[in-house]
Amino acid sequence: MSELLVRNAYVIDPLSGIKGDIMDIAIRDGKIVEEVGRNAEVIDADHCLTLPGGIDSHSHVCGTKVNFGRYMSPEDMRAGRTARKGVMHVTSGYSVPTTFGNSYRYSTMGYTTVLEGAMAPLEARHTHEEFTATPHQDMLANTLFDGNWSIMEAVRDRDVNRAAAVVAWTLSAVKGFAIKLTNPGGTEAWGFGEDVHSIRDQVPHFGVTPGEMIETMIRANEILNLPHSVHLHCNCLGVPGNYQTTLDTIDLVPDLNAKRQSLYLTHLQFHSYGGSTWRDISSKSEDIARAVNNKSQLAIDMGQIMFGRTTTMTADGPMEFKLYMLHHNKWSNHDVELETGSGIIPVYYSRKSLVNCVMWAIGLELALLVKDPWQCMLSTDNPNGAPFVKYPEIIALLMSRRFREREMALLDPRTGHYAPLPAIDRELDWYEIAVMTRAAQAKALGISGIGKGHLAPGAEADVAIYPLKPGLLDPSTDYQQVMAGFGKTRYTIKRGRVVARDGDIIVEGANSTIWTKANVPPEYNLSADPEFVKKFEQYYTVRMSNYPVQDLYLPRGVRITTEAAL
Amino acid sequence: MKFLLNTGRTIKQGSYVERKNSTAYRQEATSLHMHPVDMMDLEIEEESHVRVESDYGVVVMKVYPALWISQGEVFVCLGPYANHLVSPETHCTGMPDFKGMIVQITPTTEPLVTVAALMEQCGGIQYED
Amino acid sequence: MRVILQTKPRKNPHIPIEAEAVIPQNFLRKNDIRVYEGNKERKLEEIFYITTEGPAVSPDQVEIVLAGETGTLKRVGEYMNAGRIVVEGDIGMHCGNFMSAGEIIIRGNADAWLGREMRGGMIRCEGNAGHYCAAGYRGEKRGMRGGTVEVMGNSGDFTAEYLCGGEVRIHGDCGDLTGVEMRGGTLIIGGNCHRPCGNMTGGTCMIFGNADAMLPTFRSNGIEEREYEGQRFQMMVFRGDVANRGKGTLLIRKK
Amino acid sequence: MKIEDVVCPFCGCLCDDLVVEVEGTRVVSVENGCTLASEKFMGDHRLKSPIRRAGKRWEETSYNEAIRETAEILCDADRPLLYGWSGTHGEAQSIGIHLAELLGALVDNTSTVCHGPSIMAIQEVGHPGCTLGQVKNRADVIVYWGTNPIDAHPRHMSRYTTFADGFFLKEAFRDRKVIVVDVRKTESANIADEFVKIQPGGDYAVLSALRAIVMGKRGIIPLSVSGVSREQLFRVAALLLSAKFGAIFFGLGLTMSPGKYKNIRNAIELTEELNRHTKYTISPMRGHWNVYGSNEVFTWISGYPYAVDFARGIAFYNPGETTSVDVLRRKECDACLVVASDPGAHFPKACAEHLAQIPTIQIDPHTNATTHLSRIQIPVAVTGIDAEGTAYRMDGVPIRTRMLFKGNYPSDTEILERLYALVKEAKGL
Repeated sequence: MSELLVRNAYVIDPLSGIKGDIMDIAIRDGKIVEEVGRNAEVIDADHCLTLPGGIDSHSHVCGTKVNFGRYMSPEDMRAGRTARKGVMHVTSGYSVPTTFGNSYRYSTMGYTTVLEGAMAPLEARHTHEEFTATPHQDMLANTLFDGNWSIMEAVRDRDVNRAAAVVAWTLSAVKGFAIKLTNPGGTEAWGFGEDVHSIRDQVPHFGVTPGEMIETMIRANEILNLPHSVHLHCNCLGVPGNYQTTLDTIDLVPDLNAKRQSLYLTHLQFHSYGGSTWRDISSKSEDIARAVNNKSQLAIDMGQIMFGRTTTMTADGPMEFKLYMLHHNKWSNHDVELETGSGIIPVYYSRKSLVNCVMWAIGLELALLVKDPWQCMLSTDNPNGAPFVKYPEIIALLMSRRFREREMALLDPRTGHYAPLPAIDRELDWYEIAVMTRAAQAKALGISGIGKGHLAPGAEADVAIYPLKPGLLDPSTDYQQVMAGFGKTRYTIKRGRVVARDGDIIVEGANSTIWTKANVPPEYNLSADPEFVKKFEQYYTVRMSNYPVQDLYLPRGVRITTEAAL
Repeated sequence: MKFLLNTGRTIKQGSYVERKNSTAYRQEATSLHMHPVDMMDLEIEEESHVRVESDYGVVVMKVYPALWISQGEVFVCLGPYANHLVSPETHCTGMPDFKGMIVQITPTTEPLVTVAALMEQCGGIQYED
Repeated sequence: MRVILQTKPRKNPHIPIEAEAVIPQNFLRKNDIRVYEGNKERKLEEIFYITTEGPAVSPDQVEIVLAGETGTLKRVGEYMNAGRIVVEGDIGMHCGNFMSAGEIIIRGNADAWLGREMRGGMIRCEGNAGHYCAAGYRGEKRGMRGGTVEVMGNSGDFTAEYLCGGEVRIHGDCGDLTGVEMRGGTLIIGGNCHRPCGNMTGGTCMIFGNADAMLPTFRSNGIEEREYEGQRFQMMVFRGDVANRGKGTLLIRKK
Repeated sequence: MKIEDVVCPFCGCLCDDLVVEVEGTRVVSVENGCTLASEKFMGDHRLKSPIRRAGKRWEETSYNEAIRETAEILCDADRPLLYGWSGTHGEAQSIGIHLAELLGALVDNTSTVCHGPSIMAIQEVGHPGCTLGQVKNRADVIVYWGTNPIDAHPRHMSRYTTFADGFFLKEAFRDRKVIVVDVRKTESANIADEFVKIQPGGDYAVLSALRAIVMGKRGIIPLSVSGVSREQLFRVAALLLSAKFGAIFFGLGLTMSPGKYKNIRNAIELTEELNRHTKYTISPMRGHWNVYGSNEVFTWISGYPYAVDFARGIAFYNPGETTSVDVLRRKECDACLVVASDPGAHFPKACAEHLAQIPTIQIDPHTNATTHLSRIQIPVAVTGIDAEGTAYRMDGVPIRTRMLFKGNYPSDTEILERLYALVKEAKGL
């Protein structure tokens, strides 16, 4: 039995309704408990800001395309290199660091749970191998269904139950967590070099539209009672004028779940553009935020961009090719048979580029204009908008109008003409930041029930103690301190053990991988469905028996089991 | 006569690759394929032994006629014999010039050597199991 | 100030010494300079006999002289920003990486990546240079951006790969794929080279010897006159590389 | 006992539909596999026990003793090289890289003499690729450039390309056009719709010419480029552009020829150009069954796919400087651990000579050319036969190889874990 007592902590725990009380946190064997014995190890938090461990609900850190981002970028690896030291393995890389680099940097920032935003089922084993090499965070994998042939056939046949069965079989086979749709239909069209341009376009050869796919999947998701909702990367990412597609998508969303949103819209910054070309691109954050404010069954994340060098990577293959034709630097693409695709290019977001300045403003505007912080999560779509190490700077920008003004002064002076940011006074407070970086994620992902994102007794003892004393700081003016404080915890506690202290990694770590299994009635078990089996053997290039990810790839797997309403 | 030596994989070389010390592997890895017209110029028959020499080494190989190769070029499968002739220069790319070496070929009566003997020439000690 | 570094005999002279610390700005005040021999960290005095003559108040008054078995010293002059380095013999790889000012004189030959990603200053190599002379790094789109590299002898393959700015002068011959991926700057070759300027998108390359195996994707663009070492020559002008929307200029001496 | 859906551990095709019959600790038959697969599964030429060199003679030794001596040699070295890795499973590769971190060693895999140049090209311009099923289901134009799949990847054409029926191509062989480009008329060239014979070393120029033609700059093309007539170049470009989905596969004909990675870069840029007109992908024909896995594992741990130097504690990568052939040629390294590969056979003579000079230790199931150059050899189980683990197919699809029977040999993972533990102890960690 190991016991730990964190004393004199300034705790904000939104899911427990704690908004800044000085209190003690008792930990026994990796869980929060009511109290511990007198022999417990003691950490004096000294009135510092203490939050549940951070949760990133949309990040790209593990798997085929992330690793290809590393593989193709030795120049990126020259940054962020650290030597082996104590329990720390070597790290390399800035925008696409090595798995250990990602893990240690997240730990230093107080993050203890990370969701990988896009896992191709056929290559799931790879994602799980990298999860194992990301020792400090509990990991979850969004599983891609955007170009899944069986799904599109079910949608075409208006058979939502069949779609649910495909999802259940796939998540269980690949140990995935939730449904991810990336440019639904578009990745299949990209198989022949095409794309879809609205939610009403026909997907070539399959006779379905993205809108029909999204609607069906939202319903299938609820039939399966999955913890998270459908996680959607809308069509038309990065296209001027795409806000209309986003609004059309929002119109589709029914209200099907009382506990959480019915649809999660990811990196919405990239989907909130007005105008018709790169020359007249403008912010439509007000329209988008209004739609979100009017629909409580939505949750979004920002997809903030930050200036500097990064690498973009997404399952949205056609979008990356368009981006490549603008940048003409280097381009990788990886289509995955019967399922999805992906693309990677390096980018540099420049303060000299008006387009980039407007993009930067839109992300912040979304966070400031969406009224309820539970609906808007902080993210950069790491590393697409920026590497996650920029989160502290984003927090500081959201908490300080002055910091925003100072930054705006460095941008293309026309930015204010195309984006409403200068007119927004709102400054977020500590509580709102706590919601947007952990509590809202836990709620949206549906993992608060397994002890994530809060500090109530029974919860996982994932705790971040930042060198920030809310009583003594005014974030509006002391934004530099806010930034530094969120960049490096005094203590990051993972499952009851201190894993990082003042930026040093002191424990090797062993994470868990959280996945979902929806139990379906036998008639919906696709392993025994002759039609499904036949098509699998005909069109895939691996045998069906070699497809599922074996349990041994999840040495600390945590299964969430649900019962499908089929 | 000077030739341009090309190397590559062959199915036989692949088949015996886990048995490098076998006769079958040696047979394949010392087979040098040459255009019949070049063989006539050298006045050699099928299965004649030739001495193949580059700036980096010398090996004995056995000649086989091949119509799929151009005159002035010869082909040997990838392996220790061909590599005995290869320059370790990589042009700072890490990759030696495995394809496109200039070699001098002359008829000989010298015997083929075993892989073990070839490695002993490199300073090793033969292991026999 | 003049610092003379004479190599000491080593147990295994084939193991390279990583000596990026050997730059003028480090000798002003630092007395604990470390280098690496394989995976072992060494004090400078373990590798060299060190003689220091005279004072200096700024790095531009520092001259480092390297003597002895210097051909395995790597990364000498990396990030150098002032002063002077004179190598009495050969120098190892990556001499003058990222250097931004000052000068390096090499009396012997230089190994590969001489002046890699150089930003400014001057390197003069009196012998031959290896491959990737004045070139870039793996995956990085820009190679040398400024300064001058002059090689009195020959240089190897991929000379001035990804050249973006500055001037590279090779008085002897260059190897294969000289000036490949050139984007800017000037490359002047006194002797011959092979397959020059593949995929170039900018900059100017002048060849006063022969260009063997010219690529098929350069467009002939008349004749111009250019001067090299006091003589004027008729040059055939080419624009390319057309395979890559090339706006580069390649001039080859007319025979 | 017959085992179905067995994964073949020979080439990068990683066929997973073999049926293998096992009796005790022996494979007695292989169905569905190519010749290479049968030879691999049926092969029975294992080294029986660890061996070590004593002066000019060889003697048997124990696993404990062999591993202990190996750890000592590696700890004593100032510039150790850990080479190979492509013939083993990912879990072992992973320990290997951590071992290199701990030792401050150079660690390199067989890409260095295979598709290393392809990786270097990808690092310059990226890689428009796909999984093999995309090709099978969609491709109507297939190009094999500098590769001879019939010999090197015998089932590539029947499983994934030319002869494989797919969703959009019900009669594959009739509906697909095949272009083969090579310096010699290989078996694969014999079944091509268009065979392009290039003069050795001429690939770069031909690729440049094709790029220019695809961009509409036909006028610049001379009558002949590296032995290929202008008419044929025009015909090939038209054929390439006629595709709805084109797939280019390339091999050592590009990576090993003059220009090395610049050839591949040119091929990738041709592919990118073709994508402005229709859909194209390009893929290297990876040789060893798990060489791509070694690149993947190396990358997620160190950031680089091969040729990683940990001498300074941090990871450093620079092919030409940190690649095995160069390091051996310059006689830099003073000890070498070879795992699951045979540099004695596949490196130039000068490299073999240096391996013989320094203490070289080999971990491999079979005696091979490197055996004679080594001081110690430790036999292990063959992954895919009597050991299991993760492998990555040439297109990046990870598949778990199977253990068909429990044999008498430890796996690479077991040996490396013991070695790692000893080195860790010696370093006081």
